[in-house]
Amino acid sequence: MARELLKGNVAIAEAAVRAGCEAYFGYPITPQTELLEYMSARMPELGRVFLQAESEVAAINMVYGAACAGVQVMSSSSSPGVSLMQEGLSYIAGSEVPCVIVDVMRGGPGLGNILPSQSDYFQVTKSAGHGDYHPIVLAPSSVQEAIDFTMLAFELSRKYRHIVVIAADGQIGQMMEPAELPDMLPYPQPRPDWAVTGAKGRNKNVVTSLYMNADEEEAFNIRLQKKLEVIRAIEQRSDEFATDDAELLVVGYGTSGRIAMSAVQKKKKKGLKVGLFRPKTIYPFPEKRLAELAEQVEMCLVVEMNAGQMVEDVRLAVNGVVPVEFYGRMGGNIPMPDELLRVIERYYAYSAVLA
Amino acid sequence: MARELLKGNVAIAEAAVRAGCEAYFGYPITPQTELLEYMSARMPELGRVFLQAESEVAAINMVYGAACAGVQVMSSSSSPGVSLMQEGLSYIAGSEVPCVIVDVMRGGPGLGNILPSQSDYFQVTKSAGHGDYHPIVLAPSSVQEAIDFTMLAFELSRKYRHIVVIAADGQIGQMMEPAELPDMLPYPQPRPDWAVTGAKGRNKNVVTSLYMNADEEEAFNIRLQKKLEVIRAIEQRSDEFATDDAELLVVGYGTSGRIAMSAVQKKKKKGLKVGLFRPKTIYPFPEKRLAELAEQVEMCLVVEMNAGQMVEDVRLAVNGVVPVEFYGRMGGNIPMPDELLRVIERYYAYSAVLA
Amino acid sequence: MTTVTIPIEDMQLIYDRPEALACTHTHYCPGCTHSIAHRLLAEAIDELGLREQTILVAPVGCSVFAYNYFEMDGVEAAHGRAPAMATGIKRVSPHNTVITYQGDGDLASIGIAEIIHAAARGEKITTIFVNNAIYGMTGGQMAPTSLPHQKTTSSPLGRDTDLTGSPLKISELMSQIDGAVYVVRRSLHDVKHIRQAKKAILTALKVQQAGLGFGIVELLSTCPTNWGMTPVDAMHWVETAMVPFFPLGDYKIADSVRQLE
Amino acid sequence: MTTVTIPIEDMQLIYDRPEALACTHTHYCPGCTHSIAHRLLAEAIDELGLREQTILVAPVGCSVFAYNYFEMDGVEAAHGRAPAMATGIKRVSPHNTVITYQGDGDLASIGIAEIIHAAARGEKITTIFVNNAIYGMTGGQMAPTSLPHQKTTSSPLGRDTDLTGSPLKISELMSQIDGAVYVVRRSLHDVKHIRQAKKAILTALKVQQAGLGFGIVELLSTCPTNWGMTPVDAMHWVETAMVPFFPLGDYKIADSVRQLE
Amino acid sequence: MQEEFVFSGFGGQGVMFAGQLLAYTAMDEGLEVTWIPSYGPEMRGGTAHCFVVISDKVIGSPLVARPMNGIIFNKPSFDKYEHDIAIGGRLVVNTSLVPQKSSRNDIEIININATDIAYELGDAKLTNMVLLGALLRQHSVLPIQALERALDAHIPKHRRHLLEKNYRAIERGAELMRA
Amino acid sequence: MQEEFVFSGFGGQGVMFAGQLLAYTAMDEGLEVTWIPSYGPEMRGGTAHCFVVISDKVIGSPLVARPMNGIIFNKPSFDKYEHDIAIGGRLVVNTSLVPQKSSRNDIEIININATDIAYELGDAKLTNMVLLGALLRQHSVLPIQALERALDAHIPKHRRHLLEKNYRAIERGAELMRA
Amino acid sequence: MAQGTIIIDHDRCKGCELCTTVCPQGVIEMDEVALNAKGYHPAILVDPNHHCTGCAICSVICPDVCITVYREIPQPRKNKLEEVTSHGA
Amino acid sequence: MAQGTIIIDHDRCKGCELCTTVCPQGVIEMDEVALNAKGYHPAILVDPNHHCTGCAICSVICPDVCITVYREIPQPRKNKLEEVTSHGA
Ligand SMILES: Cc1ncc(C[n+]2csc(CCOP(=O)(O)OP(=O)(O)O)c2C)c(N)n1
Ligand SMILES: Cc1ncc(C[n+]2csc(CCOP(=O)(O)OP(=O)(O)O)c2C)c(N)n1
Ligand code: SF4
Ligand code: SF4
Ligand code: SF4
Ligand code: SF4
Ligand code: SF4
Ligand code: SF4
Ligand SMILES: [Mg+2]
Ligand SMILES: [Mg+2]
Repeated sequence: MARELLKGNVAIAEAAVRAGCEAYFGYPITPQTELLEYMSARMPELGRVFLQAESEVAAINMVYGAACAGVQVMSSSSSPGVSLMQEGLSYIAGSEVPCVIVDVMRGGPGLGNILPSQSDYFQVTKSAGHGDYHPIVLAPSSVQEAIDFTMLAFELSRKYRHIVVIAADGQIGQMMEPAELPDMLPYPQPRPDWAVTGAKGRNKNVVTSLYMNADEEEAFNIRLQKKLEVIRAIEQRSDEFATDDAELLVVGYGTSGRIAMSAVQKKKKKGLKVGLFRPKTIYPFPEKRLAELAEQVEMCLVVEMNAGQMVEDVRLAVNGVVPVEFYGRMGGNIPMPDELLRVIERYYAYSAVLA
Repeated sequence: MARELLKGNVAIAEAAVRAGCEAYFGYPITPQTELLEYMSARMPELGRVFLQAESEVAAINMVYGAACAGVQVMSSSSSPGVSLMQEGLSYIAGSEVPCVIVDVMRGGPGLGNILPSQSDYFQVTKSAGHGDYHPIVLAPSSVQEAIDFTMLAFELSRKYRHIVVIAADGQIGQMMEPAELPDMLPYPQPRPDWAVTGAKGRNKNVVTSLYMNADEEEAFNIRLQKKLEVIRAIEQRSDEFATDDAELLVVGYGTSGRIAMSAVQKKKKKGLKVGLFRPKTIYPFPEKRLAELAEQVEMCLVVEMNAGQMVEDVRLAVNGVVPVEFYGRMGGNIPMPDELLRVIERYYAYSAVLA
Repeated sequence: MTTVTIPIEDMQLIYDRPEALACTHTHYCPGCTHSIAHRLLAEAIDELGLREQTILVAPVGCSVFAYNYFEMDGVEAAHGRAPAMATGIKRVSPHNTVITYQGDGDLASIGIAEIIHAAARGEKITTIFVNNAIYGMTGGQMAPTSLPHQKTTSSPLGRDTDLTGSPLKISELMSQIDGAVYVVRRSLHDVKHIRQAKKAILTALKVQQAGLGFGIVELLSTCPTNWGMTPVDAMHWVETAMVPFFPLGDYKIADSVRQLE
Repeated sequence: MTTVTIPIEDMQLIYDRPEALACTHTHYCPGCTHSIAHRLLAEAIDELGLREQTILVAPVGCSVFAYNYFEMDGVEAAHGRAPAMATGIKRVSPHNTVITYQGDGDLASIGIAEIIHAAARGEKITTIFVNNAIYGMTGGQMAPTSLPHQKTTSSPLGRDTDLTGSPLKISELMSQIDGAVYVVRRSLHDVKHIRQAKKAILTALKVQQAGLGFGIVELLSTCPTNWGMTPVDAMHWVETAMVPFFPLGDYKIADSVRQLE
Repeated sequence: MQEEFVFSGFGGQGVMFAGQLLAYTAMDEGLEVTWIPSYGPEMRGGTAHCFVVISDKVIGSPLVARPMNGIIFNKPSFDKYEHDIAIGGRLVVNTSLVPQKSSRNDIEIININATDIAYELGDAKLTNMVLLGALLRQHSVLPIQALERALDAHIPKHRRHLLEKNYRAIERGAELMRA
Repeated sequence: MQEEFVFSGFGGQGVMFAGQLLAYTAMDEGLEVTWIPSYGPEMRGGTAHCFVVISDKVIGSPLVARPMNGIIFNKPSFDKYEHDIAIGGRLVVNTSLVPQKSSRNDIEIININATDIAYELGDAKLTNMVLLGALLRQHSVLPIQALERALDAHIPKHRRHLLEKNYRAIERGAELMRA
Repeated sequence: MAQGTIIIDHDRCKGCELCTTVCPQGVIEMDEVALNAKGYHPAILVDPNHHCTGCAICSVICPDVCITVYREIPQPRKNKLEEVTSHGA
Repeated sequence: MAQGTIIIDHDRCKGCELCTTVCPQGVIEMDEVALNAKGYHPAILVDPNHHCTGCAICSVICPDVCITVYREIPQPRKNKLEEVTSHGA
């Protein structure tokens, strides 16, 4: 396959199509809109379902319905829209039906602005609505990863009957980069046997998140937690660079991880012992590998486009073994490589004192 | 004032009235409904505003409007309804207007059931919608505390122009206990000068969460974070029992904290060195005091009515100094004191090994 | 139970529970017409032979367990969102019959956006709308359909129309929407009206089978428990208080539907 | 700029910007009739002397910055929720004049529940509804009010009414709601219609002043940018394509309002 | 001192009020008390339960897995709670609506045909008072006079005219125990 | 090697497409490249900017605080970006719409009355191609032939008939530099 | 009049009394004494003189689908019966 | 006809051309050459023969409120003027 110059939003959309997405429901919101627009042309062309919902609340409940019917389904939005999806997401999790949600995060809180941000980290990794669960959350840092993670998202959502969120940010959504798209997967997949398709020749299927009885609800929750344990055990993914001799370990994901990478590369060239740890799954957070690395380094420096959210997961993983420092930009501002160079230098000096 | 036998939901409602709540907007949902019903009779009686909204989405946006107009305003709901409020809450935080929200948490995820739970801990303490902020969150463990925290909630919300959430659970909402109500505070309070009241004889006031420019949005966010820093510095509240010589420190809040307390008391009597730490504010989490205690004890045991949410804040506060273990019940099940006694014994044995 | 001259074996079975209705006992209160609406729906589904292709979308409300009471596939929607969920199902499974069953709090209050837009899109689904002028499940709060001066647990002095407006009339509203092709209001307060309701449900399902557009059958219904009445008085209240306010009738029968009938 | 025989100082000022309109430049595209709607609203507010008591609720849509363009107190609502926010304000400040200004995506799509319920409650607020048959701000996606076959960035082959239904007609819908006492549709496509629109806005504000109930003025409007037309062609398109579909007129004028006029 | 009570019966039998009245009595006597309904899946018309805990210290949990006392209004409640009562505890059984006898011999069983007596007194709704009378007669955790004072103080206004009848029901319950 | 470019002008001047064309050219030449719009507060009709980064290695940040190259279509863009260009970088200025001269002497200034030339060529929309021609003539980061190949490969179908005109505009821009 | 009868599922009956108000023959009454397992006084057929016509009206109104209706098999007039059935079912 | 004139705020004008299509006297044109700071060709009054009547129609349609309208102070016929004003404003 040849490399094409693709916009992140479009790349995710086309990757979803190739992964076998049968239905898309969404509502326009910047900086995600091209994804919906692309789907509005592409899905009908292939005889698949595209529908612009009246709101994000409706969109997520349409997704819920289609997921109950057993198809691969997707929606996309940006921060305020994702807030509106919280109840629906919780129902989907509570019913254990699979779906893929793309959050192209923007500046907040409130209406905020349409610029890149990572301030939905808590919202998507910690709960996504009420109740005890976590979606699987993938954080791409390039258009190519956006494509790869979209393919992976559908696979994981099917495998675990679980929500997979692709947490991108405005920059990933809006930028164009050369990338390669995979081949179209076999389509359509057969409907799973738990799906509601009409009780023809079998007992009826019911998909619900309602367990009036505490013991039943608890049993369900225990099952859900066990599933999350499995996910934590085998789905942690991360990337790293120059971690072997690193004294200062920079930790970043998505756009901030990518920019941190280029700053770290530059510093590394200059002989500084800095390394980069880039979570690709932010739930499950790649705590195992980070805990190992924490034993080797003197300090962690977390870089985010928010006020400090993943830093909590880093601290939990590091568990006090080394200090964890934070550098963040907010409001749509993206840390520039030069700026990060200075920040890294500063903390490197620090970590040297600790070494 | 004499002690009255009061239901938690009703006690919160009457306390809000006495704190000077001028307007209530809400939508029925079990196990919170008595609060709304009480307000539907009480507020009009006093010439104040009660309105049943068409949904929780509408309710929170009515709250938002009334808050912009500068009055003390409140809503209440339970988990799924609070999920629907996430976008509105984020707007309120992004506009820095004060309000009080009561979440009488129930079993989830999804529709779940109407039994007590603490599974909104993440949802209310970590973000409450997109964007970088945390509401102030108070977790009462008795009807009396529900009253006291309601009074405090209005005070803090005014002081910081911030959202204050009272995170109760179905048990606090539904139980009756003797409690004392405070006197009625002076009413109404004058409208603050930032409020929209008509631009008569002054420049116009605008309340918005929109900052299209990244630098302005970042400046706003920095201000917001500074405010949260102040809140973290001076508003951490907790209660403790027998912590002076404790080897095993049990940590619980709200109903689980209360039940833990009675288990700890029993064990203490039997000579076990167990203590209890009960956060009253769950945001800001009382990390300072807990960090101190962590230096004294051998182990922490966190008890929650969820799959383990506050335990992350405990781990962050303890920062690896001692092991942090977790015991949780889910789905509307409440840990029984006897059950906790056994759990405490087990972990006590453990912690003795560590000592 | 009774002595008959003709032994039962020699008699003809005139009425027995419909196949589409599950044998479980329901949690509905005595005399609650939710149960009647369930039965009518089951009968209509049986008569059209749709049981094995139907997917029922249950609402949040007293009928939250509806999926337990039918021998059909079912899902549980979030409060008010049944039409959106049904849309998701119908779009990916156009050959299934998709039905939402919703109360007045669910449909007329929190879910008004979803029902209007499902109708506006001409979504090929059927909605059974059980209007009992109150929030049954949560203990009797005011609904948008509560009558003026009706006492509820959230309008303890009676609904004050100055503060909360007049009841929302859903059939009237839906009839304004192009995509809604079958909009009728019926009542469950007596045998005659129950039979009419049944016929309307049959038609509504046929409309879906023919793919003509969105259909909704509003059923005036009782909530003896929260109205604080006996079931018999509740039936009477529907007739004397609700029907005058919510006139029964055909609010919209598109030409395509007429041809069907 | 021009040579006049009579010096300007000796002339009478016939038209100048209204006081309620802020002097800032707007971000609206050339020829966008949002700007006209703003001006009319400002003029009406000036004429009724309401500037110092009005609170404007701006929507999410191209008019998101509306509060910057008026010399009045203002707030920024979440997308579609302006009527709920306005309700919150009006209930605690009944003596203020509260106005929501909303686009068709905002009001007819995501916010349909809030506008219907504000109307149903007879909320004493005024809504200026700018219907340009498209989502302007997000770059031209289909709105519930987009015309059949209209090409938008989310209906690239033209709106397919089989899949997405026919346009939602808001004035028609609102007229069915008891609490809405003044429901009219006007257009901004030429001078005559602009003047009629202005009159309607004046009446709507008077309705609020008199506390009669909910009032809404729908304004057919242009989005030259996303329609891909010149402003002049866009005006023409309103006249020739939109007006036939969204007939102008008075959809509801309650008796109380007639007495007012 | 801590005593736990579970009240259980059909909705409409006055189960909740019986529990609340006991709670009021305890409060008025200066004790700590909690009352909590068990608002389970059942709708109206189903079964109603509530728990009351009385103590002279701060109460840890208003819910108890194994309460000391059960006040059982009907058969389903009997089935549900018979085996939950703590060893050494007691079960007050409304034999009017509970056909079977308890098989437990590690608790005290107090049988009383409360609904029949209530009918005799002219109102089936008095069942709850008969049961309370019987309970407090057999188990003097609170004086019956205190119960009656609490009734006087906390009976809803629109029920005030039934006060005398209620007293009589309480006394009948107590008397039958004496007998 | 890494080169950054900011393109800035009014909406409708072809600013975005100019950047994309450069990006396509780089990709087709086997380089790494990123293109990102600066989708700021401005609505349509306001100002349009985009950033292009070309590199022979993986690109860290598609946004750059101080780009090496600025392609400036109008006055507001000149005001906005004149001082952002990195020392030693260059500024291509459309003098048709930028009255003033740059005061910077630490960068190369390439003045060209691109809109006038575009008008001469019969279409003001060719401004972007004139500017690109001038840029690549002065700064041979990519061959002009590659740009023309990319144009051929990636011009939207409905614009294909304008291909020749576009070539001419690119060449005119380049020629004027030669002169 | 044809002769019919009904069987009421006593355990399912919730004692709502609706059937008693609609039976044209007045042959359904509430059992004032017995309580079923749900705690309700169930409806009972009290039809010593075989007045029940099997008209099925009671089953149309019974919310809890407790009533099964039977009717004698008509010898000659089959049509009329079918008409009734199709209304009543 | 009264004599009038208008002042167009060129910096505010977005060149939408709407005013040019409505002026009954045809005295507004677009400046084909000049661009204002916003990048638009603004409208200009081209009225050498003083045809502008100050009817204010242009100001009714101008979205950007760029047009201020003046009219000679009428000596005798004040009423008529007021009528026009109240329409036009
Ligand atoms: C988001 C959300 N809000 C509120 C509730 C609580 N709730 C459950 S049912 C119900 C109202 C039901 O009333 P209606 O739809 O009229 O049904 P009925 O019970 O009368 O049949 C409400 C408000 C909920 N479950 N979810
Ligand atoms: C919850 C949410 N969803 C989506 C958006 C994105 N959004 C902003 S404006 C808009 C549509 C505006 O269209 P309309 O209301 O018709 O106003 P116009 O721009 O046409 O005047 C949308 C979808 C948002 N800001 N918030
Ligand atoms: S509460 Fe009302 S609606 Fe619900 S089951 Fe009982 S009677 Fe029916
Ligand atoms: S995009 Fe459309 S609606 Fe928005 S300002 Fe431009 S022309 Fe007006
Ligand atoms: S079948 Fe007819 S006659 Fe027989 S009991 Fe029922 S209603 Fe009465
Ligand atoms: S109608 Fe049915 S439930 Fe009601 S009393 Fe008769 S048999 Fe029982
Ligand atoms: S005032 Fe009237 S005549 Fe004068 S320029 Fe304007 S429209 Fe033309
Ligand atoms: S109508 Fe106004 S903005 Fe448009 S061209 Fe004329 S003066 Fe300029
Ligand atoms: Mg209802
Ligand atoms: Mg629009």
